[in-house]
Amino acid sequence: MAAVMAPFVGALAAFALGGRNAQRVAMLTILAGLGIVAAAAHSGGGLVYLLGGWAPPLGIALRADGLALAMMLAVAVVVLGIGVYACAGFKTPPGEREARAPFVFWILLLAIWGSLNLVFVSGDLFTLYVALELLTFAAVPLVALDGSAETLRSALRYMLYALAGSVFYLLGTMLTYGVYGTLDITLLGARVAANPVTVTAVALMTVGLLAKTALFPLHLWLPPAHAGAPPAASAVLSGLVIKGSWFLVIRVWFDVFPGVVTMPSAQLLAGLGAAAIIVANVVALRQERLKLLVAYSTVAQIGYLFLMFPLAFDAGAAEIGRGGALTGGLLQAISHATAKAAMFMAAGLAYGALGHDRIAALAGVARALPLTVLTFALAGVALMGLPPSGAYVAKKLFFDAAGSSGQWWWELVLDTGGLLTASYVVLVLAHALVRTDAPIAPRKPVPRIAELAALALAIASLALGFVADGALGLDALWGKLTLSDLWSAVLVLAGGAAIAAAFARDLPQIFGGAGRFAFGRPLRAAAVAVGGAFAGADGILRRWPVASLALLAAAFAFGAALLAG
Amino acid sequence: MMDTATLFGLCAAALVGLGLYAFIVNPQPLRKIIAFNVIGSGVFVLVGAVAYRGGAAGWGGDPVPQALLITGLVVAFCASALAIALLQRLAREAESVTLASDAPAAPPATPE
Amino acid sequence: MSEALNAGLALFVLALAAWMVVARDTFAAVVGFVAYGLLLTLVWVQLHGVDVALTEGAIGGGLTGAMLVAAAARLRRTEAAARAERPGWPTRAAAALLAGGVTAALAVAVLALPVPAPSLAPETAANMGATGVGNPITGVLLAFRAVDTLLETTVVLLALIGVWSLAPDRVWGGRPGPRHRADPNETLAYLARVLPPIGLVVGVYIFWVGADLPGGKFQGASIIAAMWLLAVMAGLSDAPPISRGWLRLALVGGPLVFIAIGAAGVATAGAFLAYPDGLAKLLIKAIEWALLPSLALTLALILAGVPERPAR
Amino acid sequence: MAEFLLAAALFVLAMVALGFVRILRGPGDADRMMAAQLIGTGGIGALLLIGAAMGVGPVVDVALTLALLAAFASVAFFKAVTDGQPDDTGAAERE
Repeated sequence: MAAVMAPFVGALAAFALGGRNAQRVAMLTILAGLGIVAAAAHSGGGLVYLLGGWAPPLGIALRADGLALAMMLAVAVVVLGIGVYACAGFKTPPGEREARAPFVFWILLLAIWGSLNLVFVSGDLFTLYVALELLTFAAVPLVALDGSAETLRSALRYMLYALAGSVFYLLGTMLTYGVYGTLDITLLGARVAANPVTVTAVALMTVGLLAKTALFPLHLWLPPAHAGAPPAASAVLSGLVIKGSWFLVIRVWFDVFPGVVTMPSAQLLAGLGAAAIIVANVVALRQERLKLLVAYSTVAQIGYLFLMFPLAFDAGAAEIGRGGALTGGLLQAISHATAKAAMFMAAGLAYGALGHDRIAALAGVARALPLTVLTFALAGVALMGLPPSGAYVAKKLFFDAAGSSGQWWWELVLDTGGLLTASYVVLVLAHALVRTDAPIAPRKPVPRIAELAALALAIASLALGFVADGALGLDALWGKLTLSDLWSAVLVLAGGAAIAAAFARDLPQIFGGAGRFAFGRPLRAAAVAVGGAFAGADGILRRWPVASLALLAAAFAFGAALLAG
Repeated sequence: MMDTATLFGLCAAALVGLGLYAFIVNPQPLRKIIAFNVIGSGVFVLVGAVAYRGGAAGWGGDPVPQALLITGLVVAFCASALAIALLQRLAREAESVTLASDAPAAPPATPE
Repeated sequence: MSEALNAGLALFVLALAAWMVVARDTFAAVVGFVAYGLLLTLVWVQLHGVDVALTEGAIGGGLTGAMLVAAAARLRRTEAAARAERPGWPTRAAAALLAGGVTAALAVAVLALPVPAPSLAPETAANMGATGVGNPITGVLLAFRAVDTLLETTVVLLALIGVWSLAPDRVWGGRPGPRHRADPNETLAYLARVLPPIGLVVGVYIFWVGADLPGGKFQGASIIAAMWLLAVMAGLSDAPPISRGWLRLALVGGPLVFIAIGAAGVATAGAFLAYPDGLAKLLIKAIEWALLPSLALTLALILAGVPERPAR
Repeated sequence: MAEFLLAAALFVLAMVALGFVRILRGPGDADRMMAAQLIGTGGIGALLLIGAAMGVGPVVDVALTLALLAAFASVAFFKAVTDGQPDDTGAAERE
């Protein structure tokens, strides 16, 4: 309970004290909150807390299971990293009592953190609805923090689409109450049965949450919103906020309606994830701006987070169950939270130093900002799922689950995704590593502490693999990495480079331009055509009417898939 | 004749549909905000019908969903307020306020 | 007779909703919304939710309606550009088809709801004694599901911060909304002198009876907020600069008292948000009293809008 | 008695529905706002009748709230139409 309330109390205190104190209060709260969460995680999971002493169904219970604790701990670490990073960027300027952006940022950072903790532990579907709304209301102003017309527009798009998502979720929740007379997750888990009303409720809740998570093709709001926000805010939005609604999908599928969700519906969910991985990765590769590239990479990574659903199906019981796949999904989420936050921070630092973030004009950055480029590279390695990152262990768990259930096609998707991720990371690094004749002078000094905070998060994402390996007793990393693992890592990088050479808009000199190899020319032309087609499809899907029609269509698709099981 | 809960339940279903239609096709964001409120009211009337069905213990309705409704109404008000404030600010900064598709977040990169 | 009334009401509500969808002019749709909120209030009374009717009248229809009216008048000039972007018939047909499908699915769900309906009313009734209050809604909101209410006050405050965050940097800390000029001979100024005292009494009354009869802090607070804004709009009063220390304290005071009483419950009653035996009604009242001014101020400032003028 | 009161409420509502036609037709904003106010007044009347028919006292409080906020909405309308011109205040805000 303290872990949930501490950020809110901090936010209220920061609001009351204002000015410079908001930042101080926020940093103190972050440190205290991290301590509380660490203590809770140390004491172990399985805690149940009855708020007000009232037991469900009348009262509300908080349940800190292993999933919740892992997520809370990860979020606390990322919040600390972002907090340290933001100390330089969101500082009240000397001579002013209070400035808008820092004041708003620190309060909202705490509010987002508190809401996420609540999403992780709450055991009541309606409380979860309120927590989700809190999350949205705190996230939207962060998108528009710089106040330009374009960011305001993306904030409004985000807000309205997210509101549609929450209405769907609420509708499903209330139908559930109408059938079962309770909103408590554990009680519902024991009572639910597949019938038309329940199926409607599950379809509505799922799709509503997917809209808030921005799973392809419901991602219209994410790229401009995440790319337009200030870097620290982007890190919060991409690394943390979308994990709230994603986690709720897990709660709904695994804990509330395990007996209702069906294999076809899980395949559908993962199918959307696969589409996200393929399309968004290619579109990311074609971006001209680094921050948009990273934002599209988020759209693709959200896809990974949904691959676990069919893999988690217990073939014998024909029911979704907790197991290796779920653990893998969780690891994937935590790995992405840390790596993506680090990547956005690195992109932000490069932007701050250069005054632009055009990928084609990144030459010389590696010499000017070596730590930042290193951060980007390490975060990229973590996103690709190369050892020893957390995502690598997650991938291993996915492969095990896919192998045992015979769903080989998801292995294929995972490998393709790794290659595509490698391609844009290689592309950016290739541009950044190009030597320039004159060293570039940063437009404004890059704060060392911010560089270190970003680097720390990137390293955390890599080190997560060791932590998970030890905690899960997998014993897949220490001394077990063979030459073939190294070989496959090299293959991934080389493959990525080849893909980058085929698809990218602007090729750095390292590739020697597209026209060097005569035999490559038709290949390159075909790749450019495919890339253009994907980008065009993405543009159409992100139009408002199309995206909202897709929302309804997805609801029907899930309804049908749930009935088909 | 239909009983009260079913009547208003069906009315709620129709309201959700009407609101969704407007939410999709109307380009003016303020109309989308109104549409959101219509969808929301549909959901709330549905909850009201559920509460009405659950009337027992001397009360005309189940107090738990009715209490949730009050919370829901306040949250919906806050959502509308934030969205309207965003929209008005956008109207000051830009000529067009529609959301049909987004322009790039920054001017496109200059050609080399 | 009641059936006929319900049927008439439902038809009327649907007709107004349809009007809001098809109306060409946004302002016309907004006016439709004001009337729509009023009809919904009647629906709530027919559904035996007088508490909900009060909330709908005060917040749903009243404050939201006023906000929409003001916004529609200001956004007039964007109308033509927006109308030009109306999607073509294939999109509209697809939207109609899918939205109709959702309605059909929900209608099936409504007809398939189980009989007898599950209800928490008996459990609520059995436990009301422990709360000391007579209105079951208040019991649910401040005892059984108190955390929802606590979060709700945070939601309102976050919405305010969100609105404030849209201020131009230059006027940060300034006063929200335009300054309204007072004209002592205007009807408006007269109205703004006569109505707020009455409104204040009604607001406090609605809040006061909330413990035992329909009513409560949110409904009372929105009436008070509306009355204060009336005085602001008539130029009799001005919104305070948002950087004032007392203002910030007043805004967070209610939620902080709520959290403090909740935290005290850990020591005295063994759980967060629990009340010791016999003190429940007193503590619930204390929380409500602390929340009323904070909520009234927050709602009023949300309505007052984005800071636009330097504090001077 | 209750039947009679409900019939009266239905009658008032039907009359108010005629005012609804006025909203549909316009032509001016003020006409529309007046029609909304008419629905407001009629709706409050219907509400009180229903409250009396069902013997629910607190309905009077609802009517009171509605009356107060209807006044508020019409003032908001008046101010928005008279001095809500965005370009007066907006011009000063542009950076």
